[in-house]
Amino acid sequence: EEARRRQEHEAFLTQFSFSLCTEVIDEVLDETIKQTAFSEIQEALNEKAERVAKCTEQVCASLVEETLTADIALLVEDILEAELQRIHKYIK
Amino acid sequence: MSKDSQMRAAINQKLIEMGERERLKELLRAKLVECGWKDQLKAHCKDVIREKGLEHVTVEDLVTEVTPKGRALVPDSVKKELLQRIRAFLAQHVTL
Amino acid sequence: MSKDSQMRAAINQKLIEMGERERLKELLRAKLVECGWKDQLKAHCKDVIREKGLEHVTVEDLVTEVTPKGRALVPDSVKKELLQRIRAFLAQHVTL
Repeated sequence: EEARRRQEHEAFLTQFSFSLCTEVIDEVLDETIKQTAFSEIQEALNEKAERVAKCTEQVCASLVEETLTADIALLVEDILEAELQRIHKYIK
Repeated sequence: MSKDSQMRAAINQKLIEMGERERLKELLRAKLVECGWKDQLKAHCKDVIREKGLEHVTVEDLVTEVTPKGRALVPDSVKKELLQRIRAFLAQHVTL
Repeated sequence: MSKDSQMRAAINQKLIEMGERERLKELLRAKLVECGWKDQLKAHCKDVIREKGLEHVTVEDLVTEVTPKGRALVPDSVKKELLQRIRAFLAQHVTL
């Protein structure tokens, strides 16, 4: 009887150990996968926001540069033209 | 309540009271980092986000997508170690 | 193409498609007149012509000479306003 009880007890512990092990693994994996998925999406969102901010600044800078280049060239041409006219008038 | 379920409840209670359940979880978390599982999971998450496009993925989608691989990637050695530790605890604290 | 250049291309594409790029340039030009940039630059051009002598100055020379000052004279507030406006436009019209 004692041997039988001992055997039953051992069998119970074996079965209990397996189920507890599976339970703990499931719990930890579920938690960790959820946390990792959340933080990876968050990280990707942050990276994207940073990229949008940086690229917007670069686009803005290139727009300013483009406008300045065109406008400075125009301004210079106008001024030189006006100065030449002035000189011609003066010579005449 | 059967004798087995009574026993189960009592052991579970003991595991919680003695903080062993939390320690087991901590041990597993540490092992998952140590064996590279967490890095693999992160890399897999990044792949899925890249493939689907960030704007098309919710946290729930990502969890559903990476869980099968996440489970499959846990090394048997880690599972075995956890089982060993559980068995040792039970052998020490659960008497006939 | 890097992620950054893809993003810049996407932003520019949207700005051009919706005519916002031209509107932004117009806004910048108006602001430059309003803040006295144009007058200051004109004066600077005249100074350079006076210093070098009209007969020694070409359009290219003068452009090269005055461009650094032209850039430096753009007030930060004008650049900031432009940037704000682009941000607002993107927030309202574009899912990047």
